[in-house]
Amino acid sequence: MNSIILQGATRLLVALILLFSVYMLLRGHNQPGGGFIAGLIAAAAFILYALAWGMAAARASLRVAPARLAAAGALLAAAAGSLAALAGLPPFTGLWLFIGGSETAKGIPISNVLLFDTGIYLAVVGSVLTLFFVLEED
Amino acid sequence: METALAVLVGAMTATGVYLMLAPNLLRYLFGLILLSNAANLAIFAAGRLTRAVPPLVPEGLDVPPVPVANALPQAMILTAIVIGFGLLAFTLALVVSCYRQLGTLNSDTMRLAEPPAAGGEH
Amino acid sequence: MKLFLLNILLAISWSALTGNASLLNFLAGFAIGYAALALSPLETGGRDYFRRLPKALGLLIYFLRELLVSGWRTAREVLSPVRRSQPRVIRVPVELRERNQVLLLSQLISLTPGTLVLDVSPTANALYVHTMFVGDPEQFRRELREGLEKRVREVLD
Amino acid sequence: MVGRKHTVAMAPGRRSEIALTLVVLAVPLCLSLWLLSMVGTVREHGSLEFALPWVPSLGVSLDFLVDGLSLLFALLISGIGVFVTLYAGSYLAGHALLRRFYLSLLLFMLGMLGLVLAGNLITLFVFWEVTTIASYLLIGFDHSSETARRAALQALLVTALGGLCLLAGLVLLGMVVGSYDLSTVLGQGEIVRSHGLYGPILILVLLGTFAKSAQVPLHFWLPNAMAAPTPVSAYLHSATMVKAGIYLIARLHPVLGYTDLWMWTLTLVGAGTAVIAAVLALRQTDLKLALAYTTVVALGTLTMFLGSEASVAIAAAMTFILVHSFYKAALFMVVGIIDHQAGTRELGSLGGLAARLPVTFIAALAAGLSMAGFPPFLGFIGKELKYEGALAIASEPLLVAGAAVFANALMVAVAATVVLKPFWGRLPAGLRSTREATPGLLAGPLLLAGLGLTFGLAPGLVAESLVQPAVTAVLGRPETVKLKLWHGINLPFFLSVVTLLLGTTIFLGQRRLRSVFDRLARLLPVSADHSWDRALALFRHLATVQTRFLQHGILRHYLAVVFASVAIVLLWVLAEGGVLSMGLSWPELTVKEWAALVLVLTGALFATTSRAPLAAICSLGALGVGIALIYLFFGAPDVAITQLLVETLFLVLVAMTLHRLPVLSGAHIAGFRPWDALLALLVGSAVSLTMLAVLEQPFTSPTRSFFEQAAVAQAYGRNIVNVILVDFRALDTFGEVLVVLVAAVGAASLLGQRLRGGKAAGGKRQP
Amino acid sequence: MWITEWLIAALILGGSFFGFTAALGLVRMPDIYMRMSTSGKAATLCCGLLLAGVAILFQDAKVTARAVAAILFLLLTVPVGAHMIARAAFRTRSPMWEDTVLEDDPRPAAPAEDG
Amino acid sequence: MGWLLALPFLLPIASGLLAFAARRNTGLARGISLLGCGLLLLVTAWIFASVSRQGPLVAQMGNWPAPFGITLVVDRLSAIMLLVTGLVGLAVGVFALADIDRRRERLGFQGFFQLLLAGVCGSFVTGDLFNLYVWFEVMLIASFALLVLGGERQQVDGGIKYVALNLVSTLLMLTAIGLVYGLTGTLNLADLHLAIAAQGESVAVNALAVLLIGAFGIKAALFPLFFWLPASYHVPPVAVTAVFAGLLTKVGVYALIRTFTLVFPADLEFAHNLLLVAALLTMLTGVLGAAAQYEFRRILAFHIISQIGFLVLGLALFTPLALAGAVFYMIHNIVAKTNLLLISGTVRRMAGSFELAQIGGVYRASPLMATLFFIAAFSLAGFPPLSGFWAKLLLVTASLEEASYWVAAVLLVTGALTLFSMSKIWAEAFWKEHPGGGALALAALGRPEQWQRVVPSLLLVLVTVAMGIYPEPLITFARDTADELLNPAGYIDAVLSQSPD
Amino acid sequence: MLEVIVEGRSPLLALAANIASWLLLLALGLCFYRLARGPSLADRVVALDVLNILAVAYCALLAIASGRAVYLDAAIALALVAFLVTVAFAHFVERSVLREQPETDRGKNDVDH
Ligand code: NA
Ligand code: NA
Repeated sequence: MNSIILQGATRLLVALILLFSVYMLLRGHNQPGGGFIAGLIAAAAFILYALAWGMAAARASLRVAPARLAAAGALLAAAAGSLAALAGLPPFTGLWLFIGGSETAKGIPISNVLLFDTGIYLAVVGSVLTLFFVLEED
Repeated sequence: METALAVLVGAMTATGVYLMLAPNLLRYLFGLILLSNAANLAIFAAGRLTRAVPPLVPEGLDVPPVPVANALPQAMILTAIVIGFGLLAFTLALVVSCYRQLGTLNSDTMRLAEPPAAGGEH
Repeated sequence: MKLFLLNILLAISWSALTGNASLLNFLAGFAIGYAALALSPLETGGRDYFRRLPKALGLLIYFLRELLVSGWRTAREVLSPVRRSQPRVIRVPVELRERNQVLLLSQLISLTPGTLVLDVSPTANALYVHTMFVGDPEQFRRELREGLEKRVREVLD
Repeated sequence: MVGRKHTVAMAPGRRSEIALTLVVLAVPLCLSLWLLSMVGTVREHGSLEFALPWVPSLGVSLDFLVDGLSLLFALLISGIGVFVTLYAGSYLAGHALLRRFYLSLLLFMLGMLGLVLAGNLITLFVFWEVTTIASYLLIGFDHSSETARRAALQALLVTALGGLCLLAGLVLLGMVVGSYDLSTVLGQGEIVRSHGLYGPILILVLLGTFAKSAQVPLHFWLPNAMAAPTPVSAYLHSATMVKAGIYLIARLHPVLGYTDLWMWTLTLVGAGTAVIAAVLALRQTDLKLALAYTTVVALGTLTMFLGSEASVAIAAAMTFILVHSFYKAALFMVVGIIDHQAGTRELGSLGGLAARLPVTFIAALAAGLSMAGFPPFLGFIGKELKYEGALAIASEPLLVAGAAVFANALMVAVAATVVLKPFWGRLPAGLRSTREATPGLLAGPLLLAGLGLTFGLAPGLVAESLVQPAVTAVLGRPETVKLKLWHGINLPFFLSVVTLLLGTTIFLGQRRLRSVFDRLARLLPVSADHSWDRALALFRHLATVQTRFLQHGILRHYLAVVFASVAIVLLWVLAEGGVLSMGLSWPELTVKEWAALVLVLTGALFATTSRAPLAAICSLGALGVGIALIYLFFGAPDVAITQLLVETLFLVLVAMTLHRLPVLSGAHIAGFRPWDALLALLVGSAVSLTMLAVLEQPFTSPTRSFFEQAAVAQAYGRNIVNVILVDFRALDTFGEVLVVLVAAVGAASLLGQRLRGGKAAGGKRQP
Repeated sequence: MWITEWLIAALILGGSFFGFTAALGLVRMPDIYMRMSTSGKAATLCCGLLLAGVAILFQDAKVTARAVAAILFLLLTVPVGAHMIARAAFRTRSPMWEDTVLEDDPRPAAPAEDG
Repeated sequence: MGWLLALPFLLPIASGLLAFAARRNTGLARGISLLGCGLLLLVTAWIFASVSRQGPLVAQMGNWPAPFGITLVVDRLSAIMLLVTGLVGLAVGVFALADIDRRRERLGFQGFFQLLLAGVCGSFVTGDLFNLYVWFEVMLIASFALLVLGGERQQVDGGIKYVALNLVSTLLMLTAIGLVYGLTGTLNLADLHLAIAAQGESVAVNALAVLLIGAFGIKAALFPLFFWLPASYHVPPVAVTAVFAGLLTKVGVYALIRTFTLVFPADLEFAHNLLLVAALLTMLTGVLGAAAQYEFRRILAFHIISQIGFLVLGLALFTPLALAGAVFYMIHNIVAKTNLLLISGTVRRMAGSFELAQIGGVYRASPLMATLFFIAAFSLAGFPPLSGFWAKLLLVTASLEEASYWVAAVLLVTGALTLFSMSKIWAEAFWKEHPGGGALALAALGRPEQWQRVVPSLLLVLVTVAMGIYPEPLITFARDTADELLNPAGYIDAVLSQSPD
Repeated sequence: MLEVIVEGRSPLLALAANIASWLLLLALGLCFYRLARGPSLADRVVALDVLNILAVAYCALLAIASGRAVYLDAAIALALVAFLVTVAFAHFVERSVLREQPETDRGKNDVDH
C-alpha cells in the first residue's frame, strides 16, 4: 500500500508482534495463551507485513511456503503426540522432563506437550497465511 | 444469567437464520457467522456461568482456591471457534470463486448444477 | 550494531513480559528477538542508541503534555453545544532526512487529538495535516517545526 | 467382440460355435438323465431331500426337495432345455452374442431347476428372481431394438413387482409357520389357514404367481416378451418360466388350498384369463403372438384347475402341463423355423409352405393335433381329463367346464390356423425360394411333437411315474392317477366333440369372428399394455413433479425447509413437554453484562437490517467484541482472546476479498421478507427454549472437578483450558488444526488454480 | 494507601471520561476527519490512563510491564490505523465538512461525473 | 491397543500431510496415498479381526481415564465400518489414479482424499461426542475441498449448495453437543448413556434428540434435509462422488445409530417414530427423484438418499433383526454404491457422457463392464442372490415381524422402483446403441488406465457377490452387532472400567 | 491495594469503576450508533476502530475491577492486532475506488443507503 507511515511502523511492529506471539505460546500452559492464540498473533504479524510491504516481501521473509509450514506444523503436532509411543503409552500422552529440578522447584519443564502446542502454532500460522495470501493474491 | 444467554442465543440464531435465507451469498455468510457465534455462546451457557474467575490455578497452589469457571466448555468453544474460522474462511473463498465463475452472488440464479430443466420441463 | 541494540531491547522486553530476570530467560528472549528481527522488515545500519535515550525521554514528556492538553481541548469541543473549531487541511513541509523521522513525527501528530496526518507527499518532504484548532496555519507550521520536529530530529539523528 | 471376430472368420467360428453348443447341451442332457434316474425313487418314497447349510441365521438353507411335483417340472425344464439348446444352436448360428445367450440360457435353466427343486421358501424365491433376471436378459437379447428393451423392462418390472409381493407372502408364511423349510411348511396347512394372516399371505403369494404366470390383467408382458429370440419364447415364455407361477400354486396347494378364497380366486382368475386370452389369441395375425396368447389361455386353464381340490382336476392340470409344454415348445420352434426360413411370421403373407418345408409341416401338424386335442395325441388325453376334472369341481362345474370348452375350442381354431394357414393354400411369390431348415432346427420340434404322440399312445409311461406323484404332491395326500386314451363315450367325450365342432366353426368363420372380437375387445376400455404405458408415464410424471417440487435448485428454499422442519419438530416436542409454560426468572445481570448483551444484540440486528454488506461486516466486528466481553465477564479469557483474534483475522480476510465482490453496487439490496422473518423467529425461539429446557436442569460434572484437580498435579499446567486443549483432549485440538489446514489448502487450490494453471497459490512461490 | 486509591480512582474516571468523549466525538463531529481527530486519540488516552491505573493497582513488575507494553502497542498501532483510514478517506474524496479550509490539495483532479 | 485404534486416522493424516507436501510431485504423492490406503486396509482388517474375536476394543487417548480424556472405542459396528472404509478407500484410491487429472492432483487431491478418510475413520473410532464433532468437521472440510477441486463452474455451483446446507448441520450438531454437555456434564458416549439414563425421559432429552436427528439427518441426507446431496454429488470428478456416496452419508447414519442406541435410552419412542416417518419418506422421495433423472450419476445420487431411508428404517424399527438389517444393508450399500459410481465413471470414459440420452453401446463394447454394472445394479435393487437381497430380506422380515405392514410395503415398492432406475441405466447406457458412433472399448483406454479402472470395480463386485452367495458370516456378524448395540452394557463396561496403561 | 479490591473493601474504587463502566458502555453504544449510521465505509471502520480501542480500555477496567491481571492479556492482544482490520479496510477503500468500479459513485463510493 506504499505508505511510509505504515511501512515505518511495521518495521518495529512485526518484530514486536512475533515476540509477543512466542510469549503467548510459551506461557499458554499456565496463563491465557497457547499455540492457537499465538499462531493467530504471529499470522497477524505477517499479514501486517504483507499489507505494508506487499505479498512478495512477506512471502520472502517467511522463507517457506505457508502451506508447507502448516503441514509441517501438523506433522510436528502428530509427531509430538506420537512420542508417547517411545514410552509405550497411548497417543497424545504427555511426557515431562524437568531440567535442574530440586526439592522445592521442579526446574525447567521440557515436554512433548509444548512441542505439540508448537506444532499447533506453526500449523495455524501456515494455514492462516495460506488463506490470506490466496485471498489477497488471486 | 444463563437465561439471558439463552435468549441472546435465540435472538442471534433468529437473525442469523434470517440472513442465511437471503438470496445473496454474502448475507448467507454473515448469517453463518452469527449462527456460529450463537452456537459457541450456547456451549458457554451450557457449561453454566461463573463470574470473572478464569480457570487458572494460581502459582504455588495445586488446585484453584475458589470455584472457577468451567474449563471444558471453554476448551470446546476454542475448538469450535477455530473450526468455525476454517469453515468460514473456506466458505468465503468459495463465495469469491462463485462470483468469479458465475458472475453473481444471487443464489437464486445459480442453476448450473441443477438446471431448471433437470427436474422436468420447467 | 543498531540491530544488535534492538535485539537487546527486545530481550529486555521479553524479560519484562515474562517477569523473569534470570540469565537463561534473557538469553531466550535474545534468541526469540533475534528470530523475530530476522523475520521483520528492518533496515540495516546503526546509530548510537544511548546518546538519544535522554532526548527520547524529553520527547516523550513533551508529547504527553501535548496529548493531555489537546485531549482536553477536543473533549471540550465535543461536549460543547456550539462548534468552536475551524477544520483545515494544512500542508506542513518537513526537513527530516530519514523516513523514520517522518514516521515518528507523523505518528506523534496523529496521536495528538485534533490533528491527523492525511497523506504524505510522495517524496516525504511534506505532510498533509487535518487540524481542528488551528487559527493560523503559518503559526502551526512554525510550532511544529520548532517543537515536535526538532525533538524528533534530535532523537533520531 | 468375440462374436464379431467369429463373423469375420466363418468356418473356424462355426466349428467353435458347434463345440460351444455341445458343451452347453451337455448340461440339460446330464441333468435330464440324472433326474430321470430319480423317477423310480420318487414314485417309491414320495420324495427325496438334499440339504446344504446356507444362511442358518435366517433359517435359509440350500435345501432341495424332489417330489412328484418338482420332478415333473424339473424333467420338463431339463428335457425341453435339451431341445431348445439344440434348436438355438442352429437358430442363432453365427450370432455375435451367442456365448452371452448361452450364458443367460444356462442361468435361466439353473434358476428354474433351483426354483422347482428348492426345499426352502427363501431359496425358492432366490431362484425365482434368478429366472426373472435371466428372462430379462433373454427378452432384451436383441438389445439394440427399442421394442426388445421395452418388452424386457416390462417383463422385468411386472414379474419383479409380483416377486416383491411373493417375497412378502413367503416371509409372512415363514413367520406363521416358524420355518422356511418347505416340508415343514407343507405340513402346517391347518395352522396357516386358520391364522389371521392367511388372507394376506394368499393374496401376496398369488399376486406373485399371477404376475409370473401372466394371468389377466397382468398378462400383457408375455406377448410383448415375444421380442425375444424364438428359442427363448419356446422355452421361457411357454414351456417353463411362465409355469413357475403354476408350479408355486401347485406347490403351496397343501398349505394354502382347500379354502373358498383359494378356490374362488384361482377359478375366477384362471377362467377369466383363459377366456379373455382366447379371444385375444384369435385376433392375432402374427403367428408367434397367436401362440403367445394361447400360452396365456393355457396358464389360465391351469390356474383354474389348481383352484380345485378334486384329484381329477389336479391330474388334469398336471397332465396338461406336460401336454402344453410339448406342443407349445414344438409350435414355437415351428414358427421360428418359418420365420427363420421364410423371413416372416405374418399370417397374411404366408401360405403353401407344406411343399417347401415338408418336415416342418409334419412337426407342426403333430404338435397342432395335440394342441387341438385329437387322438391319439397326449393332448386328447389332457383335454378329456380337463373336462372330467371340470365336471368334478364341486362348486361351479358349469362355469369351469364352459370356460374350458370355450378356451379349448379357440385352441382348436388357433391350432388349425398355425398349422394350416402357413402351409396350405397358395405359395406367395416371395416364398418360392424358401428351403427346409437344417436338422438342428428340425430336431427339436419333431422330437417334441413325437413325444406328444408317444405319450398319447402310451400314457402309462407318464401316468404313474410322473403325473401320479405330482398329483400326490399337490394334494398332499396319496392319489392314484390312471391315464387312458379311450374312456368310452361319456360327458367329457361329448364336450370334446362340441369343442372340435365349435373350434372348426370358429376357424372357418375366423375372419368374421375376428371383427366381432375386435369390436368386443374395443368394448374393453383399454388394453392392459396401454394401461401399463399410461401407468408408467403417470409414474414418471409424478416423479418429475415431486422432484421439481423438492429439488428445485433454489438454495434458500432448501435452507428454509431444513430450518423449518427442525424448528417445527423441536417446537412441537418442547410444547409437548410443557416448556412453553415454564416459568422464567429474571436474569440477575450486572449493568456491564446487560450492556454486553445489548451490544451483541444490536450488532446482530444491525448486521441483519443494514442493507449494505459493508455495514453488516462492521456490525459483525462490533458484535464480536461484545461476545468477547461476555466471555471475559464470565471468566474465559482464552476464549475471549481467541474470539477477538479470529474475528479480527476473519474481517481482514473479508476486507482483502471485498474488492472482488459486488459489495458496492445496489444489486444485493432486498426488502423485508416477512416469511423468512417468521421462520427465523421460529428457529430462534426453538433454540432458546431448548436451551432453557436444558439449563433448567441441575448441572453436575465429574469431569469438571477432575480437570481442576489434575491440571497442575498430573499435567503440570496452570491454565486448565490450555491443559485440556493440549493434553486432556489433545486429539480434538489436533483435529481442529487439521480442519484449518485443509480449509486453507482447499481455499488455495480453489482460488489459486485458474490464474496459475496447475499451480496452487499456497506453495507456488519458492524462495 | 489512600493516595493510591484516589489516584487509581482518578485515573479510572479520567480515562473513562476521555473514552466517552471519544465516542461522543465520533457521533457529533460533522465529517469523518473531525471524527477521527476527536475519537481515536482520546480513546488511546483513555486506555493509557486506565492501564496506568492497572499498573499502579497491581504494583507488580510483570503486570506493569504488560500494562506498559499495552500502552506502547497502542501508541504504535492506533495512529497508523488512523492515518491509513484517513488517507483512504482523503484519497477517495470522502466529503469534508463544508467549512473546512482546504489549503492545498495534493489529490489528482476529481473526475467530471462526480455527484 | 491405543496405537492400533489411533492408526485408522493417524495413517491417513500422515499420508495426507505428506501428500500435501509432495503434491507437485504427483508420482510421489500417488505413491504416498496408495501406500496409505493399503496400510489403512490392513490396519482396519486387523482391528476387525481383533474385535470380532474379543469384543469392543478401548483406548484412552493421552492415557487419561474415561470419561475425562478422549476414549477411542471400536465395537463391532465401528469395526465393520472401518473395514469397509479401508476397502472403499483402497478401491477409490486406485480408481482415482485413472480418473483424477494431473491438474487436480497438483491441487492436492491425494491429500484431501486421505484427510477425508481420516475424518471418516476418526468418526468411527471415537467414543466421545465432541471428538465426533471434530472428526465430522475434518471430513466435512476435506469433502468441501474435494467437491470443488478443479473449480469448474458447475462444481462451484453445486459446492455452494453442499457447503451451505452442510454448515447448517455442523452448527446444529455443535449446539446439540454443547447442550448435551450442559444436560449431562460429560461427553464420553458411554458415560452419556449412564447420565441420560439417570435423568430419565425429559423434555430436554427429547429436544436434544431432535437436534441431533436434525444434525445427523442432514449429514445422512434424510428427508426433508437431503437437498444438498442431489444438488452436488454429480459435480465433482466421479472418484470423489464415489467415495462421498460410499462413506459420507453413511457416517451420518452411523452417528444416528450410535447416538440412538448408546446415548439415548431405548424407549425414546417419539424419536423412533420420527425416524421411521423420515425414513419412509426418504426412501420414497429418493427413489422417485431417481426415476425423474436421466443422468447416470444423478440417478445414483438420488438412490443414495432412498437407501439412506433403508438404513434409518432399520434403526427406527429398533429390533435386533432390523438393526442387523441396517448394518448389513449399510455394508452392502457402501460397496455396491461406490462401485456403481466407479463404473459410471468408466462408462463415461468409454461413452463420453453421463447423460443417458447421449451414451450407449457399452454392452457391446465391454462385456466386462456390463457384467460389473449388472451385478452391482441388481444387487442394489435387491435381487437375489446378490448382497442387496439379504439386506432387503432382513429389513422386510424385521418390519413384518413388527407387524409394520406399511413399512414392508414401502420397502418393497422402493426396491421395485430402484429396479426401474437401474434397468433404465442398463437399457440406455449398456443395451442401447451409442447415438454417436460407438463406445470406446476397454482395451482402447490403455493398459494402466484399464487396470486402474477395472480392478477396483472387480474387487468390489467380488465382495458384493461373495456377500450374496455366502451371506452367513456377515449376517451373523450383523446380528451380533445389533445385539451389542441394543445391549450397550458391554460397551459401557469396556469404556469405563478400563484404567489407563 | 489488590486485596482491598479483590475483597471488595474499597467503596471509592467500586464507585469509580461503576461510573467508568457506565461511561465506557455509553461510549460503546455511541460507537455503535456511528457504526450503524455510516454513512461511508470509512466512518464505520473508524467506529469499529474506536470500539476496539475502547474494548482495550474496558479490559483494563475489568482488570482493575476484578483484580485479575489476565484481562490484560486480552487487552494486549487486542491492541496489537485490532488495527489490522482498520488497515485492511483502508486498503479496501482505496483499492475499490482506485480500481474504478464502474457502478461506483466516486464521491460517496461506499455510502450504503
Ligand atoms: Na466406536
Ligand atoms: Na452416501
